[in-house]
Amino acid sequence: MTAPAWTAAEMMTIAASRQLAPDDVCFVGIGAPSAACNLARLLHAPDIVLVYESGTIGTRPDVLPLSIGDGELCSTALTTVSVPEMFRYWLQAGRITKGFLGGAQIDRYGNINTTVIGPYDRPRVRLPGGGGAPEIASSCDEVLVTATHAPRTLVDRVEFVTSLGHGRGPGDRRAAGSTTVGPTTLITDLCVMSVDAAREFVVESLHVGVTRREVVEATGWPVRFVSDLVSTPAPTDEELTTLRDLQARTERAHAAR
Amino acid sequence: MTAPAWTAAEMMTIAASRQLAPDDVCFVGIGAPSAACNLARLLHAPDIVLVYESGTIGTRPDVLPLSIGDGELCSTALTTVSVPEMFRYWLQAGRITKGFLGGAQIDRYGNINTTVIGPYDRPRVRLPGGGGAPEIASSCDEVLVTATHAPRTLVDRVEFVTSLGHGRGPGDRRAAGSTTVGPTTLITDLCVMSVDAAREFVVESLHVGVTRREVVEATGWPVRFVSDLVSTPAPTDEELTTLRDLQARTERAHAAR
Amino acid sequence: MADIVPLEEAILRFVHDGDRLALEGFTHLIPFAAGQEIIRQGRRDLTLIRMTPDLIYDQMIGMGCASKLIFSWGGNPGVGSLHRLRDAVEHGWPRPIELEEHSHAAMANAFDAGAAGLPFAAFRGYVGSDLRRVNPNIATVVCPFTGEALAAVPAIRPDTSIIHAQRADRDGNVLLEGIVGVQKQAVLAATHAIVTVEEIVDDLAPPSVNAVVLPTWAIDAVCVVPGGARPSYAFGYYDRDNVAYVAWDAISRDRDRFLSWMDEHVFSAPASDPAATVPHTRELPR
Amino acid sequence: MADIVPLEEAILRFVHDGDRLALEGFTHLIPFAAGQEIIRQGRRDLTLIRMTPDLIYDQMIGMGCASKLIFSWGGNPGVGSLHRLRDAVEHGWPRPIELEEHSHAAMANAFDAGAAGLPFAAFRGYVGSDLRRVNPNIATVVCPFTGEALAAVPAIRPDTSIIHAQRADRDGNVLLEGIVGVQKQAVLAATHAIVTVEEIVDDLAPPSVNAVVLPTWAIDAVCVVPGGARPSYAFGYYDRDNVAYVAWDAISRDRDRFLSWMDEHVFSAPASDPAATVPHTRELPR
Repeated sequence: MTAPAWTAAEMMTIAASRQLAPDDVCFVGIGAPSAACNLARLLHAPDIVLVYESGTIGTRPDVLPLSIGDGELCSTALTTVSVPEMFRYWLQAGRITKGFLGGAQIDRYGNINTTVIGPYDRPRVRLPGGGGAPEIASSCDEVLVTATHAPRTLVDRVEFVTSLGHGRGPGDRRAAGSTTVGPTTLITDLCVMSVDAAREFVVESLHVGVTRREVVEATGWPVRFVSDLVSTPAPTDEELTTLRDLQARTERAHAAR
Repeated sequence: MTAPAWTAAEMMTIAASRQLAPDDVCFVGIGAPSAACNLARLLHAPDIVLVYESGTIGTRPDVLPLSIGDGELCSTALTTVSVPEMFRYWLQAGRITKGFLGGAQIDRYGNINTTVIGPYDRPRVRLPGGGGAPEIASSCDEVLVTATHAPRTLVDRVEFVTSLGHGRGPGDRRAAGSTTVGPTTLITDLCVMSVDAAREFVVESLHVGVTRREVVEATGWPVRFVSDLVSTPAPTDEELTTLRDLQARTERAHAAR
Repeated sequence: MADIVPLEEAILRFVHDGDRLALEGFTHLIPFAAGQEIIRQGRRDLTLIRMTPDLIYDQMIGMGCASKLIFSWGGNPGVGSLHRLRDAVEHGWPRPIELEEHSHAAMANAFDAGAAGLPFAAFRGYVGSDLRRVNPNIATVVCPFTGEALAAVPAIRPDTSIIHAQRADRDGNVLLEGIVGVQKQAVLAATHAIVTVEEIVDDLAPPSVNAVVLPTWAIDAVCVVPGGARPSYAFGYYDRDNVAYVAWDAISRDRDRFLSWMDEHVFSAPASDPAATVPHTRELPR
Repeated sequence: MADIVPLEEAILRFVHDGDRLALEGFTHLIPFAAGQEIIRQGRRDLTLIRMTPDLIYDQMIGMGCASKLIFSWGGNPGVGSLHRLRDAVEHGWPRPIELEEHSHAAMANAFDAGAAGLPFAAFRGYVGSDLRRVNPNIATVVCPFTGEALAAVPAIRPDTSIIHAQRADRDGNVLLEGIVGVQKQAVLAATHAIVTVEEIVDDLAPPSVNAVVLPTWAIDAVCVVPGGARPSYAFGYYDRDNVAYVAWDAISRDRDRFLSWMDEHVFSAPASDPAATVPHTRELPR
């Protein structure tokens, strides 16, 4: 088939944006989540509340931030609070409906490693660390995960559980002391997966032009597919145009500085 | 002797103001402490930092507040913080050098009752309660106490310890878990008392025109006097004029509302 | 998202007999109009929570709305006693009231813990105080690192909190400034929150990006009640009516005089009449 | 009362070998100039504390100033790794560095506890995280009322905290606004505090009575360092230099290139030369 008129990264961002409802309160990370959240705001969820861990609440950036604490986030926010208040009054208190997480390693149960590859005391790769993730994973009503689909990222078992997903299956999350739902959806550049009864990510829709085999080869565990597997709806013109305009504005703004 | 050219209440306020140093950070209560602190600020301690429990820090009111949270306190403050921040970051953290307390009952050890007269469950008189006092008593470097001198106020033993002074003597305060000095000075309309080695208030100076006998009769415990008892210096013209101007401004301002 | 509704409707929807209720305001921005609407609606068996119960709680207690009070300082600021509170505690009139008594530090920490979704607050307090003896809700926790024993109190989690603020925008976002007490914490600690405001504006125009702003989605109802904090004050809008506070002392000392004052100033004044929300300044004897 | 002094003097007086040091700033208002002065003064064996160690800590670690890092996220925001930090952790160059690793929630609570004078902070966190396994400073406290087990971490109490702010008045009172991170907490948690500011003004003129203001008596030194937060930004003064952050990735990947960059941009630029405080925007390859 001919190449689609969009990139895999665009498809991932658009698929992620569709996961967001107009009344969501989102804890937004940098990168794909930030693009997806702001795309949703510019499309079907104009009143969605975007919260960044730097303390900005109800932010409406015209361009995407490069860092979690860009001035744009603050100047377009309803209000900006201290970081302790953000983590205590807003995240811990259970006011966030959806949190976005990514990571260097993600396993089938949505456990995420952003700490270290190799032994903790003698790491092969020292990653940036947990940041807000451990408590985003446990305090948000629901967690959405995004990742570029590759075997080294979607691994059979994370080497270090920075942020708890579903442990090793049903009951583990509750046993660890969590009362929230945890990861429900994994959005990649190949497909959308959702958590099934075994608390495992299974593929529910393939992006246009992606085959089952490509997904199997790019996944570090023996990935399963739902019986009623569907095709992810292609990006609409409006979705693509809005996303590209946002990214063009962003590039112009950051290059100017 | 002829009546002095000032009232006993004025003498008390002026004597209290003299206890304050230019570099003090004071936790100020309403009434006599507020007058004393602002008098000190207008006289010998222009840079004294006045903190009110309503959250105002570095306040410089032109007129005395009627309540602990008058707008005048806020509009003349360096900054105004929330009440939790006031009690956590400023009082509990040990940033206050001197706290002022008063009470319905005060005993020789500086223990203070502002809770109840009679049994707690069947009170004869229900007093307003502790408010900020229990932690002012334990967290300020030093506590100053003011009271109108009367046997029902300066009692042999408080019926309820709302705020700890020195317990029943040396060592009690430390045993209760306090690391601060506690009450050091009691300023009344008759005299100034200071805490001695037995942790008991003893009279160190009598206000002009006041006799030992008057103090003995107005004190609910067998009051002692230091051997080198002196006379409290009479109010200076500057002290009296400044205090009266402050109070006149205050009366005009409050009557106008 | 907060609904912008009349005060009567907000109270009907979010204040019920038996509720745990916090009307907060530390001298400033006290929600008098909302409290008087609760009195008019005849609510009963309320647990009233507030650091500084003052005249509005004196009125609610005197009218028999409350069966319990959680507080740290119950007086008429700068004046003296709350006589209706004292009558309830000392003589059970019009009904007995249970007290859960704390210090300001404890209440402030407990509201903070409630806002943070924590079950308790630890702080350095109640050192040598008899309040520990009479309040079973004062416990001890030990620091796992230093071994220091600290006081602990349960988080405050009201069913409904009510505050008064300077203004809201048309989406129901609320701004308050000046002496802000524990109002943000009270709102965030509660299951439901009502905010009465002086006015609705097109643009909240916070004076600082870090001003105290409560997002509409953290609030249930916003009610426009100009003067709704009188006789307390609203920084930037009107001053405290100190005369009314002084006058309350005589009004509240006598049961009959209290009742007839309430009849004249609260029951004959519907909340929808804006002037009725400022009875003190209109009618108080001077 | 804070002294208004040159940056060199403030660092000489309040930063010593072996100190526990927090240079805070959450993306915004990062005290770069102060960190570079510490490098120039050759401090060693520092315990560096910060939620988000970024380029300035990468520089300090790469120059061998630190023996320990207490942190929660160590990356180049929006770009990738901190290569000097990684080199120290993975290969012990120029010296090994001990890590005490937390989550943001833990660090934010620990700074808050430090500011409040408490020995520890309790929060709902580290649920199922392996960080508990590798960090002995993560403990458990049990709520005395509900029995819930919560995570606990020790309060952060730096010997000295350093922040950058928009302005100070002539008495040394400091105002910061915008994204304020944990800077207020870092200052109040520390034994000593240094604040570098963009400018000294006659009147602080806070935009709101509740703006973030630090009284002069809670600070030791104020230093005027215009551009002292570059390449991060100062809300209302200058924007973030995103190009410099991107460029740092290549500079910092290679030890020699890093050292020659430091030599040119930090060691040859005394802090008293205002232009020297903004080396990134002058010199970075684009």
